[in-house]
Amino acid sequence: MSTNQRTDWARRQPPTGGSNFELYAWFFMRVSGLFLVLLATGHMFIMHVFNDTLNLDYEFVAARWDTPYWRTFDWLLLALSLLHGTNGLRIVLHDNISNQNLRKISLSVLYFVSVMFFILGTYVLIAFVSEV
Amino acid sequence: MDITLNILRYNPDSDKRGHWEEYKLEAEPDERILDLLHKVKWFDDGSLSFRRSCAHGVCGSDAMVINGENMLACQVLVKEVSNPIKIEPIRGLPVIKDLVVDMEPFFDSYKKVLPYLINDDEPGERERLQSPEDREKFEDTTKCILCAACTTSCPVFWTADSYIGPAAIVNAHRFIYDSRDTADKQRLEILKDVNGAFRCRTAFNCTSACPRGIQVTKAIEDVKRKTLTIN
Amino acid sequence: MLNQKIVSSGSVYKGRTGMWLYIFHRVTGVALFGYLLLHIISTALILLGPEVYEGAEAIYKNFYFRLGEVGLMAAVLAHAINGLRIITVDLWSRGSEYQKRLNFVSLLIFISVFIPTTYKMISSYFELCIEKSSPGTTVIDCMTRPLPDWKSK
Amino acid sequence: MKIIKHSFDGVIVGAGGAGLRAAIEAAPHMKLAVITKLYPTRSHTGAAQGGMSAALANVEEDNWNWHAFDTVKGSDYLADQPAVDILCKEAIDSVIELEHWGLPFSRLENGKIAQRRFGGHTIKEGAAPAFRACYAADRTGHMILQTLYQKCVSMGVTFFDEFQVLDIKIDDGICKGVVAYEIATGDIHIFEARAVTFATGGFGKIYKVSSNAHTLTGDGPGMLYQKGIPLEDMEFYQFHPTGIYRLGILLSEAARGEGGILRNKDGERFMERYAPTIKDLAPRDMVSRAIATEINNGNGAGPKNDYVYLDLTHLGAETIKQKLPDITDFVRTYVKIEPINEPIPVQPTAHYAMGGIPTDIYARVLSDASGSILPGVYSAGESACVSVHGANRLGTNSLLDIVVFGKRAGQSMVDYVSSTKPSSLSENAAEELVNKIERLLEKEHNPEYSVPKIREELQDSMEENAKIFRSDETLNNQTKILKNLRERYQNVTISDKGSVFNSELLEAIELEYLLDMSDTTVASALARKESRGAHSRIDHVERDDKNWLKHSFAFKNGDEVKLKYKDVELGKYEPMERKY
Ligand SMILES: Cc1cc2nc3c(=O)[nH]c(=O)nc-3n(C[C@H](O)[C@H](O)[C@H](O)COP(=O)(O)OP(=O)(O)OC[C@H]3O[C@@H](n4cnc5c(N)ncnc54)[C@H](O)[C@@H]3O)c2cc1C
Ligand code: HEM
Ligand code: SF4
Ligand code: F3S
Ligand code: FES
Repeated sequence: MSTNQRTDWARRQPPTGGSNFELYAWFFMRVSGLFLVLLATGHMFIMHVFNDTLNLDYEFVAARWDTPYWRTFDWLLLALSLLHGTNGLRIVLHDNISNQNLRKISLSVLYFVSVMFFILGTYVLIAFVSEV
Repeated sequence: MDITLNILRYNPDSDKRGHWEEYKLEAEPDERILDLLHKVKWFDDGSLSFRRSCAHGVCGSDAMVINGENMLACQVLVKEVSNPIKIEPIRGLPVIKDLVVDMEPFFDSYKKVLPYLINDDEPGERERLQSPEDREKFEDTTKCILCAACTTSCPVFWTADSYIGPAAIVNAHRFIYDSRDTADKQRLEILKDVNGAFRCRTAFNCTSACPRGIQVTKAIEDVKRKTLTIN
Repeated sequence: MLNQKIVSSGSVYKGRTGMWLYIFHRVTGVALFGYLLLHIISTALILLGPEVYEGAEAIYKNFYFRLGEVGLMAAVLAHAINGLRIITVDLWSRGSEYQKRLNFVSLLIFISVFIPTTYKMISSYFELCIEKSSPGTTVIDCMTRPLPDWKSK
Repeated sequence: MKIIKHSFDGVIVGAGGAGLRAAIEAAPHMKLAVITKLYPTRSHTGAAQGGMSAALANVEEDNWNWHAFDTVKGSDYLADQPAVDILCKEAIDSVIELEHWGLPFSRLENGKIAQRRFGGHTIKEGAAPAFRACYAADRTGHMILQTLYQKCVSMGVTFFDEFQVLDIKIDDGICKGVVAYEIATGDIHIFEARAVTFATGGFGKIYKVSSNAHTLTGDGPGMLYQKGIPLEDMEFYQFHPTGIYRLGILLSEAARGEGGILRNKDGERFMERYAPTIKDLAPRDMVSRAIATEINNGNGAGPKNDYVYLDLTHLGAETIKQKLPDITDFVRTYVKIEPINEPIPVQPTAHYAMGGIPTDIYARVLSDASGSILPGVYSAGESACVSVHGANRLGTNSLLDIVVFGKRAGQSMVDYVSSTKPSSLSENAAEELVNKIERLLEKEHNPEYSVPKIREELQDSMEENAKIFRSDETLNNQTKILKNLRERYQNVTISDKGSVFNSELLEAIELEYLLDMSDTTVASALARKESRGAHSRIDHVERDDKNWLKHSFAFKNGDEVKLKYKDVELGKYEPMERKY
């Protein structure tokens, strides 16, 4: 054990590099959470309660995506829940992986996966043309 | 009253791992847990190590996990806990021996938040004035005795020991809300860090653990909101 | 934390409700994220045409999956309501003072939303099953067998 | 066991109020280390509750001369008046300075520091109780300790936390440094330093029922005593009237300052009989004696008739919550009664050492009764005896003492260091201590000679024979007991042979200091054939100014105590009868 002699923390200058990222991330989680109450639970109710997923088929989706309104709804849901979830997982990884390298790798994987899924989801929403 | 004490022992000189040790002893219902530890140390096993000083909950030496919760051993009476009594060192800080943990990381976090009054104005011959209402705003957080019960009860701190921890935020709050201090921006700047106040997930363990009854989570939330309004 | 691991006792910290809710929120959050990814993939199959899409969807059409959907609903509702509770504690200056009451209120809201939705989801399953299956199909059959594919009939 | 050497100009032993205040003064001017066996914020200064006095006159007219008068009268005229003048005069700036450093005092409506009444403090030389004690609820000491530590943090003072100093090196009457034991590793550290301040606090653990922390074992005075430095006025030990029954946990005088009343088993406000003018706010020695007398006369409450009541029930829930939150919490935690509705069982508890390491007004340690100075060694706080408290300290004057004389100790260190050259210590400076420790570690453990056994007997017997009332008989008895304990201590053994956090080892070493403190206390008390302040002899009940207006100096002489005396420095106030 090293001795407890320390003088290094003596300082009065303001700390440097104050980025607002964590603040905004924190705030974003709250705001996106509020939107997701509408979007995610809304989506769940529409699909599982007002309709029944047993009736869910190609036609149903096609009919739904006929209006840009629902495509926007679903895209917002996609974007917000991906962002919200990704940031959530970022925190989880930060908390649980103390090895710096491992943390960097897992965070990169997370961000990559999220971006890919965002692209995929967005592409589906734009590119879908009903065959029926 | 017959008491069974189970203590998680660890001696770096001889043990590879921590292990439970059982002690049976006689105690009065209104004795403190600290008295029991003393009985063990003084009349049974002198090698048991733990910190203590004041014996009445004001110095902050003897935070430990008693029956699964952080408490000060000198502040809990035998009759208030169920028997057998299980005692472990506080979590998230490296154990030195038995119930003694390395407090340096804890104090380092404390020192990070500039825990002292900063005001470069000339104060004059007499005291700075402060109304009782302004004084009341930080009353709660002046009570902190740096016992680490809060920080080591925090589930975020267990998994992420880089988290600055509730105690440091409490002490930042003490100055941020002091009308005489002028450095709230600087402290909020520090607490905005990845390991700062926004790491708190409102688990409230800290509030239940604080032996001084400080509303720790409330203080942390105050700090978060203040950061939000300042930026 | 090498030292911690050596000494760790394996016993559980007796946190109060707040700690369990934190763990619960994390678990549901991560689970939902995982589900979200699966869901995006299965939905993306729609670009490959009705057959592929519905073929994939058909996997879902059994009672176990319905239970899974109820679980999903529970996770979304619980995460959402608990999320609202957290937001209240964070953004309302007196939120933390009312922590215990907020926990209780959240639980009440969860129960009062979750029970009727579950009822609707389960009963709707059996109604559809019995309606679409051959006469004589019992509730037990609906629970053990996959649903008939009434679309392509 | 590694031996590590450090080189500093100055070292402060102890990080309570006195040590930290000295550090703040000295740190900017030298290479300074503060060595403390506890984390600084764990020091017992943090337990102080009621307040610190200064004639700020924020509530009503006040004057530091009145404060000095009260202090001298409270001391039963044994205090050195020039020192008292310094204490009371510098009090005002000291409080303001603490406020500027951030101490969160309670406030008056107009924003000034709030002040409350306290035992023995009066205006106009006894006319009425004075509002003089500046306070922060009932955790004034906590706030002082925190504020001073915060100031040290901001200055970047170098601390050695959880290092216990166990030896001081004096060569040819000149200080060379100290030797310390690192508690976490068992390593020995040699600290070269020309200037050393001892601020190690009190030694209440010589008694069984005490308001003092387990760690208050008189290390500083003990260490110096063993090197031949005398200890001053050891017979004067203060017993605080209101400790929680059996536990000794303190219920501050502030409780009475705010209007609390002492009652015997019949509910009688007995202080009216003992101090008709200021009643429950009489100085501590008088109130403690009054309680002991009530108990001896069978007026105590409880099955054993051995306690009285502190009654706060008429103060109202709001006052209690605002002004006495902590002590009422102690009552709830440890006695399980609600002080808003029920009176609290209390008994006198060992509290404060008026005596200690003799110093002059510059905190310089005296090496004999004629006033010679031991160069480079300083002391302040409860471990020192200036003497500003004389035979009985007034409440709130100790928190004042630690900052006023702590600061002076720091200044003296600066003066000394700037006028001398660095000293050096050789590697074998640690030899003495290493031998001591190795002896303890090597000797096979014998439970008959265990530390707790000897210590318990010591505390029980001191409680029995050398507490509030003393006589030739009890003190002679105690002398014999101490002799026996000392002999047994020669064979003391410990069971823990480890190097990491071996607190048993340290308790064994501390026990020797406790024995030193007890020896000197009893010897000085036996010799002083009068009653004065906290020292009351049932066989010599009168104060005797003709023969005893003098300080006792106890020297170590083999295993015996040798006594010498030094005259009290008088001033404006002539000794007169002490009536309230
Ligand atoms: C319960 C209680 C209430 C009180 N209330 C009041 C009050 O209201 N007003 C008032 O004026 N006074 C009060 N007093 C008295 C006053 O608080 C103390 O006398 C004063 O705080 C002593 O301060 P100090 O700095 O001398 O010692 P302490 O604060 O006791 O500090 C001693 C320091 O020395 C260190 N130390 C000891 N031995 C060693 C060693 N061998 N090596 C290294 N370090 C060592 C310790 O770690 C500690 O840091 C009260 C006392 C008690 C017990
Ligand atoms: C339905 C409405 C939702 C609300 C109101 C909501 C709210 C919140 C809030 C407030 C947090 C922050 C928790 C904290 O800081 O303690 C959070 C975290 C999280 N959320 Fe959501 N959320 C919702 C939906 C979702 C969805 C759909 C997902 C999945 C993609 C998700 C995944 C997560 C994750 C992974 C976390 C991180 C958990 C943690 O840090 O412990 N949430 N949510
Ligand atoms: S906030 Fe409470 S629990 Fe945390 S360190 Fe301070 S006193 Fe201890
Ligand atoms: S326990 Fe931890 S998560 Fe926040 S509320 Fe307390 S700091
Ligand atoms: S011993 Fe001081 S807080 Fe427990």
